[in-house]
Amino acid sequence: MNLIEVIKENVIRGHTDSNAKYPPDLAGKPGVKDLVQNAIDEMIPASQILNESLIAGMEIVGSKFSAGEYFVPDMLLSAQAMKSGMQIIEPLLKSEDSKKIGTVVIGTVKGDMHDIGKNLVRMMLEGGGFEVIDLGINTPPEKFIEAAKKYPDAIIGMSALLTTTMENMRISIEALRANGLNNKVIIGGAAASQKFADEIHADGFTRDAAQSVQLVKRLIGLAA
Amino acid sequence: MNLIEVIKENVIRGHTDSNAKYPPDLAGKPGVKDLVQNAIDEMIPASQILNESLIAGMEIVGSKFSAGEYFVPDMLLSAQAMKSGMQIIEPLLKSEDSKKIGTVVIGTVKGDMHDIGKNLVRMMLEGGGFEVIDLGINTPPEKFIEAAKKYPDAIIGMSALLTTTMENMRISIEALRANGLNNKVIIGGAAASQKFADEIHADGFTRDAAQSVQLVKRLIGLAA
Amino acid sequence: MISTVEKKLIISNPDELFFGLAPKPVKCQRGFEIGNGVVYPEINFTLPQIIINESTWKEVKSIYTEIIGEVCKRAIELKTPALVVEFELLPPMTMNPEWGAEITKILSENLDVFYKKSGLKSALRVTPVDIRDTNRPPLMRSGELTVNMFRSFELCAQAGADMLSIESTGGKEVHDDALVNADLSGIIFSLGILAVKDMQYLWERVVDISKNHNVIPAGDTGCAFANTAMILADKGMIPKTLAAVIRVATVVRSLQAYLAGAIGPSKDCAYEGPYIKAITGIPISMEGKTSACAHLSYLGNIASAAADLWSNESVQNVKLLSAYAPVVSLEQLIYDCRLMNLALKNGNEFTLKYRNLMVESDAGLDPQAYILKPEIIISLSQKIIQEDSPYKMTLCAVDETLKLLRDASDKKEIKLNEMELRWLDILSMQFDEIPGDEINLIKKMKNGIYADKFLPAEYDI
Amino acid sequence: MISTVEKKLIISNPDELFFGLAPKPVKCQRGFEIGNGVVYPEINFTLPQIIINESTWKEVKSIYTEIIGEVCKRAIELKTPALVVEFELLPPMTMNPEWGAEITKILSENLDVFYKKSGLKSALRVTPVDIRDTNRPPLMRSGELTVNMFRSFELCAQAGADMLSIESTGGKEVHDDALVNADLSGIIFSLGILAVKDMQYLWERVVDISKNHNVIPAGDTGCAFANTAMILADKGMIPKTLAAVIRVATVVRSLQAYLAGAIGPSKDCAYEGPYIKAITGIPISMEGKTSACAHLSYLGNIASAAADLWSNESVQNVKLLSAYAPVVSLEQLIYDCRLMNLALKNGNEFTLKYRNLMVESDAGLDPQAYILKPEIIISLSQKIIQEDSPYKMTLCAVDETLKLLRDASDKKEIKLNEMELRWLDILSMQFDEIPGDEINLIKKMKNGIYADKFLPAEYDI
Ligand code: B12
Ligand code: B12
Repeated sequence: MNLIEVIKENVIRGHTDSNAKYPPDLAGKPGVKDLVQNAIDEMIPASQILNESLIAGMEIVGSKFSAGEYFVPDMLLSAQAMKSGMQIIEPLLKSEDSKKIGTVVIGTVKGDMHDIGKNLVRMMLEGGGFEVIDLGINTPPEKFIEAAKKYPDAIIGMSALLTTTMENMRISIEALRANGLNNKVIIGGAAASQKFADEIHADGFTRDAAQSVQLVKRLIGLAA
Repeated sequence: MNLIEVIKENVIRGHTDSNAKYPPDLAGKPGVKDLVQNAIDEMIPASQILNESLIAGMEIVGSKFSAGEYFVPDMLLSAQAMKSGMQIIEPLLKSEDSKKIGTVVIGTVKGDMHDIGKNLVRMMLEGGGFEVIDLGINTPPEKFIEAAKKYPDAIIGMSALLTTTMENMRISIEALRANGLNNKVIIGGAAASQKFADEIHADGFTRDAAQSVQLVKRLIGLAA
Repeated sequence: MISTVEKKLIISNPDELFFGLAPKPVKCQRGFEIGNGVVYPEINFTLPQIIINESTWKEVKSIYTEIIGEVCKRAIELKTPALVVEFELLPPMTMNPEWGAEITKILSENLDVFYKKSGLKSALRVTPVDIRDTNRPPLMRSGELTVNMFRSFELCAQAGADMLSIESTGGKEVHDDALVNADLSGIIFSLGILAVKDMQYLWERVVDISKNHNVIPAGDTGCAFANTAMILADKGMIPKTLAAVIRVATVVRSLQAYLAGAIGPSKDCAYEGPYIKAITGIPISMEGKTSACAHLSYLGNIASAAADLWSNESVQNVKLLSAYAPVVSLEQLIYDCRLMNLALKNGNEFTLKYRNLMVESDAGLDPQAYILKPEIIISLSQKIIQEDSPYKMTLCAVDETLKLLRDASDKKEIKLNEMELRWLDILSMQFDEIPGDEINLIKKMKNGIYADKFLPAEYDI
Repeated sequence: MISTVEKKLIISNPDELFFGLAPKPVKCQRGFEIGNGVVYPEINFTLPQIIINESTWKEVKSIYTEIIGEVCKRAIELKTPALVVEFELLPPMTMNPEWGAEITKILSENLDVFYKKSGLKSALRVTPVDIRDTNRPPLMRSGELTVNMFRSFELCAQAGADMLSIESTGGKEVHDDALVNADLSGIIFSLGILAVKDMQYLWERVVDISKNHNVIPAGDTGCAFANTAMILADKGMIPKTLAAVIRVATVVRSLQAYLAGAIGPSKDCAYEGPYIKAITGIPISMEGKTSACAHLSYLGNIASAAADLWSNESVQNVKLLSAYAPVVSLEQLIYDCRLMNLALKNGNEFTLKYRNLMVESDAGLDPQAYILKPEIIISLSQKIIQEDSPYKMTLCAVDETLKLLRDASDKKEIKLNEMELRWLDILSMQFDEIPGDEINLIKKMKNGIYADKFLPAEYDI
């Protein structure tokens, strides 16, 4: 296995560096951080490391998760490992290479404090190469408006889990439109459904975090 | 007990005439038909018989049914007994006295064959003094339109029991309005609800037949 | 060819009438047998508020596709030993038989995929609507509606149905009125003559279609009669004793399907099922507390006492807090079945005790529950099958049930209020005047108050 | 005043841990006692899709009025021996305590009417929301939210609540992150230290309020921790073994309510309830298959094995084919209860066998079900209460559960897949590094990755 492959493997296994104890069988062995440094030392181009090791690794992690072969904590270990590599190559990458493929603003709507689902969506989108601005929980329409003004190209994601807060998605969308803001809006959360999305004129809905990446890519024209 | 009271009692007990076997304890005894004839012979005014015996009796029957003290077949027996009395006094009543207090057109909507509920509503309304035009089951919008044209003051009642036919109530109401017909519309049936009624701009809804009389009276301004 | 009924019950010991075991199990294509020691869930579902026409057809299909996918997923997660799915067509899907077949195909193909991919054993029951009842008086043997109803059976069988059922309505045009008038002569005419004749006509044909397409002719239900009565009785509109009498009377008309060659499992809403099981030995489907989504009931537990399939009757595809309603129902059914199946594994003695809990739970609280007690099922069935003609059997069913209920009330095994008792008297009086001979009742009815409700020629009378 | 736990279980024989009977029954105002030989339904309901504000408030009230009327009507029709109603406030109803009190009054008055008119025995549990969690890091002992939460208890108690409960969230601000990272040190810090301290603080006050208003301080639930874990595990997001470990760990924090003077019945969603029942003898509320409307579950039957109240957790007031969903749930609960209550009448031996069906139904299929086996509940509880501090008890709970699950997997009593086993290893490794001493973990956490998530002063640490 060449170094590129080894790094990718370590991303998949979620092994950050030689100090990391997980996964147990790799404890003590060099991890992503160490190996990326080696690769740089061996003059492998940073962009190649990024695409063929880090992103390629995370893609496999994502599909393992979707296939039920990984838990979220597995995915988080990999994301951490990836990040440790990113920190090394980032300064070396030309700015256009490192540019995110798009921006997503995400928040749980007013009155609603559930955020586990929303956080998973954020994580998945970040893993998929998006920059994600997280407005947190209990987000009033004004905050969505503010963010939409600041990121005019961003997709806006809203989450709601209560039957009594899902109307706040409608209200927030109406508020955006009333302010002349045309950002695409996607919604989710246990209370939402495609039917409800249609009803409140949201531009997209998905049942789970895994599908949200595809959805956002489709909305910005990156996927069919 | 005077004759007026005895007739009323016989309406309540559902005893038509001396040939009727029900209720068993009254078999062989004179019934409403016989007693009304006696009353006429005794020169009691027809309108008094109508109001104080027949209608008053049926009112009690209705409230017994609402209170769970009567079954539908009990009520039907009473209705029959009342009718037998009506047949005698009708020719004697001045036409304005016998005039119905209002007209209701009722039908189960297109695609739906459930009619037990609708029939009960009809029965209750008739008992309440309304003329009821029954369009039957599987009633297309055109039939409602036709009837609405014929009876411009009639309240129109629609019944639907299937989730897949309740939309036909909306469609029928829209068709009425599109034809410039402003008859008030009330709806019912297991699939309907007040919320749905509001949504499709129906003028009224009730959960059961007993309440439908009150509803219709309210809509024509006879009750609060 | 309609055979006549044996004079001996297949199950004649009340202690042998319990859930999960039927003397004549039914073998299904995708790897399992119904009535052979395990109770399986039978899941039903229907559309949410939507109109069915060309413009919504795509959405209708996608709803069914979604439901079947979710249902199978959860069935696998909960490791159900097998799953029966019922697809009850809605009227437009029978009037346009191609539509019903299209949905059948979607469901069947999905069941295939999950069987192959995940080993989920399953069977699909398809139930066209008896659309003959659309016009009154109905044409039962002619006309476009009849043609389309039979075509619907054909096309659904071709499209992947494993079992065919129907909630047939022959005689209902008289029964509806007779019911709200509590008129026993009309009820007996409807059930003992019209319904019987129509069942014989209809089921000979459904059995033929089933044979031609190698599917299971599963069975019918007295739903249009006895369940209508049950709902009305539960709402306090007619006497519960009357509803109980009608239930036992439907045994005879429903039995005709099995005499014509149907082999079960019977339809879930046929609460006369346990009688049929005792008489014929076929496995039955039942619904009770877990079908509260479809109708409230006083038979919640007793209904499961002899069930081989356990059903939720029907639920719209609406979203609850956890999941879509069909998934919720399925989960509940599976947990109910687990208890029954573990009881079966604990041996007969325990199973009986457990069954008796179900029986005791409800039997004393409602006459309709009372007539589902195993001893009563056996004793009434025994009497009914001694009679020679379906008409006589129906008379016997009514007579014996009336006596039984009076007896039970006297013995304080059930509590009947004054209204019920009054009607029990009236019904008995009515019964005494009903001709013992079929011909005479027919003659009377052809000229009586129901004369304009039904067409004698359509019943060949 | 928080008392310390006895070193002896109140129920120490697994065969004495079953449904309907608790050593310390709870007496209710409207004529019945919970835990005294009968299992009662606890019905829950919530609003359909609607926003709560001044303009919708009238409609909100009419929805609750309608629900309680329909529910009581059906409860009477089905002759339930008694009914417990839970009203879980929604956040705006706690933030505006008057609103929550207004609904409480509606419900309580209706229950009164039906008690007087029809003899329906009943009790009303009212559960304000732990709104302190609205801002992060949360203020647990100060600020407007805390004030309003306590006022909500006060006003609801005045308005007619019979019991007070809460799903309290102290420590959740750390737990949420620790959970998705499967980080046992964060989990133990959250449950064994933060949650415990907050429970002590909170429940001393709730007990005081209860005493002042003569209502029952009923209990709390580890919902915010263990049910969140359960849902995530059921969705395949975190290991089921982790969820099982967390469940047992919550026993210690939930126990604090009873040490502070709560007397039960515990909250339905507290699946740690059977542990609490064994340790304290108080009656418990549980939810299982009949709460599938609120969340799917792998604990459908086993959850009922020790239940004194049997709940549907929650359902929106949407219309199903039969009736509104709360009525449907109630009917199902009542039928479930009837079976349990008849089993109890059949004597201990049969009751045990029946309870064992419930246990066997699920215990082998999921680690979260496995830890609800009566023998395991008793043996783990026994070990936990030997420890001296809540922190040590929590460590013990985690340690013993990890060992137990490995053992169960080795003995093939549960089947853990490779992913689960891998995480079982990782969790054990993590556990070995957690300080045995509370002070050391606190020190570590004040400077660790969760340092910006919580405010030490709010927990007095
Ligand atoms: C965990 C939980 C909590 C935790 C929240 C922890 C947290 N930090 O989020 C706690 C215990 C604090 C809590 C509190 C409450 N809860 Co809560 N809670 C739940 C529970 C059990 C699970 C939710 C969850 O995390 N699911 C797992 C995640 C991964 O799934 P998800 O959120 O659906 O997200 C996925 C998708 O929906 C999608 N997605 C989500 N968001 C978005 C956004 C976009 C843009 C996209 C594309 C996709 C997407 O992707 C995600 C990943 O696949 C649910 C039950 C349930 N069945 O959902 C109840 C539930 C939602 N809660 C409920 C209630 C009532 C409450 C409380 C009011 C309880 C109380 N009386 O105290 C409070 C309200 C607090 C508030 N104001 O919001 C009810 C709601 C009833 C109703 N009327 O609607 C539920 C349904 C429980 C029930 N069955 O009764 N709750
Ligand atoms: C009896 C019945 C039948 C009988 C109908 C007999 C008849 N002549 O009406 C038969 C057996 C023929 C039948 C057939 C079918 N049925 Co059907 N039927 C029922 C049942 C069991 C009871 C209905 C009833 O009579 N209730 C008693 C009456 C008194 O109540 P009601 O109708 O609600 O009426 C009261 C009020 O609503 C109100 N009201 C009614 N109308 C109106 C109108 C106005 C203006 C007002 C103010 C008030 C009002 O007052 C009435 C008296 O208080 C229901 C179950 C249920 N839970 O409702 C299923 C039910 C409606 N049927 C159902 C189905 C699926 C069917 C079939 C498609 C079955 C099949 N596959 O063959 C066919 C469809 C036929 C058709 N095209 O319509 C489903 C509907 C599911 C869905 N998707 O919506 C139900 C819900 C059963 C179930 N749980 O699955 N059915």
